[in-house]
Amino acid sequence: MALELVFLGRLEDLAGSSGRAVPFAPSLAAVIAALEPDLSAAVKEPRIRYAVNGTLVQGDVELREGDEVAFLPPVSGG
Amino acid sequence: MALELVFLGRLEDLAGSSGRAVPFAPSLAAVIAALEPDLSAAVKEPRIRYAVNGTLVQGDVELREGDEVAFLPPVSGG
Amino acid sequence: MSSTVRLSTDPFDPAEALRQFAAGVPQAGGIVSFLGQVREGGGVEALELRHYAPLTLPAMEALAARVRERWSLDGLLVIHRSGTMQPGEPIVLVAAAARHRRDAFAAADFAMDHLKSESWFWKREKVAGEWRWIEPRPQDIEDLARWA
Amino acid sequence: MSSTVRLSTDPFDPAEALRQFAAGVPQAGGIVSFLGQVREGGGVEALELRHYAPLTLPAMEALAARVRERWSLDGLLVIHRSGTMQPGEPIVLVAAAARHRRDAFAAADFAMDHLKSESWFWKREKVAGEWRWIEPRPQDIEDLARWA
Repeated sequence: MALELVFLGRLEDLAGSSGRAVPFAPSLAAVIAALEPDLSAAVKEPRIRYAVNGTLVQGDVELREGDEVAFLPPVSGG
Repeated sequence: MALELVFLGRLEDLAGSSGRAVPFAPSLAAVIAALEPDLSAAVKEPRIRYAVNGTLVQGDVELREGDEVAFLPPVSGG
Repeated sequence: MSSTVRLSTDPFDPAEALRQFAAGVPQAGGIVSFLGQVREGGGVEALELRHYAPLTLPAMEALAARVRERWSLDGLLVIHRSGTMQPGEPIVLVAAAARHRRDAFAAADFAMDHLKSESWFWKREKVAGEWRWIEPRPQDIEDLARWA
Repeated sequence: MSSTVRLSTDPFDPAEALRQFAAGVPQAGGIVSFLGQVREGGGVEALELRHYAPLTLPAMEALAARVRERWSLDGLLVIHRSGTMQPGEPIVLVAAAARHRRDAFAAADFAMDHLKSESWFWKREKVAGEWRWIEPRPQDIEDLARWA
């Protein structure tokens, strides 16, 4: 295992599970590019936010072995 | 007993009790005039309201045998 | 629409009252409550509320009717103590249940402002062993003006 | 100042939580609470809230800190469920205790508006046996704009 991906909300349905391990990729953009096309397109929508190891990030960022990358659609409240 | 008077709030302290029976008087003004001077002055203050048999009244009103007259200072909430 | 208005001369349990109220409005998404209790500290040893039976409960019921008319509610609960209370004891509980959160907040807020300033209660406090009657607070009148 | 923020993956008892909260703020004159529960009716068979552990509780704690800073409170309680809930089950309980009634109302109202629109929860509902994810409501965004 090299990177751990986490899918929240409706992205979970699209990904088929709430999380998966993927081979290492050096950046967030590279991780997204390696996803299946429909999921890749969905996580690139402007309202999707990203977190690396539990911290929100803006734009592309570099990744390290073992990082957890979360894909966060708009929240829908309690 | 001819009339029943009820004193609320600080008027109770001034009257010495929360209620008293008094001889019949034909009007609210006559009842007030028959009270001891300091109590009479206190119930004539503009913020004091009156109720006869549980119904608020404005100004002077005629009374009947057995009526209950309540003297209501401004309320101070819960 | 569940509506309860109670003038209680005995202590009541606000948590239990809220539990029962919530159980009775399963269709409501939100319940806003206000609990007023006798403050500890500040030297107040006891608080007494007097009411005038022919006016107090009927006016509380009239207020509840106004609240139910003004907002779309699934339920309204008003319980007010009369009598002598110790610090920490509940004085008043208002709860409004509604489909929409804003309605529940506004209804409870309005009910409290009007209960505080317009209800037929007279309050006295015992401080250093002496009872003294409390006059109306200007703040209560200001609170009321918000709804005009 | 008593402050509790809890993310609960199990059902909780709001009446008992309020009782404990009230007992811990005897110096407060008033406690405003909001209880959100899963509505009965409307065809929703179950509701699920998912959270993302690294973000959800820290953000709830940050919100509680903002509320405590903005209003003068004696206590603040925030409990939010995560997981699957049945109709009638509590989702969220917010309670604010203050010396002044207005502070308690405003703090609870603000906390709810921000919990609803900004918290890291994703919601889905089960209707006619099918789960569907819920999108953010425009109303929640409007509610938030009141505090700008």
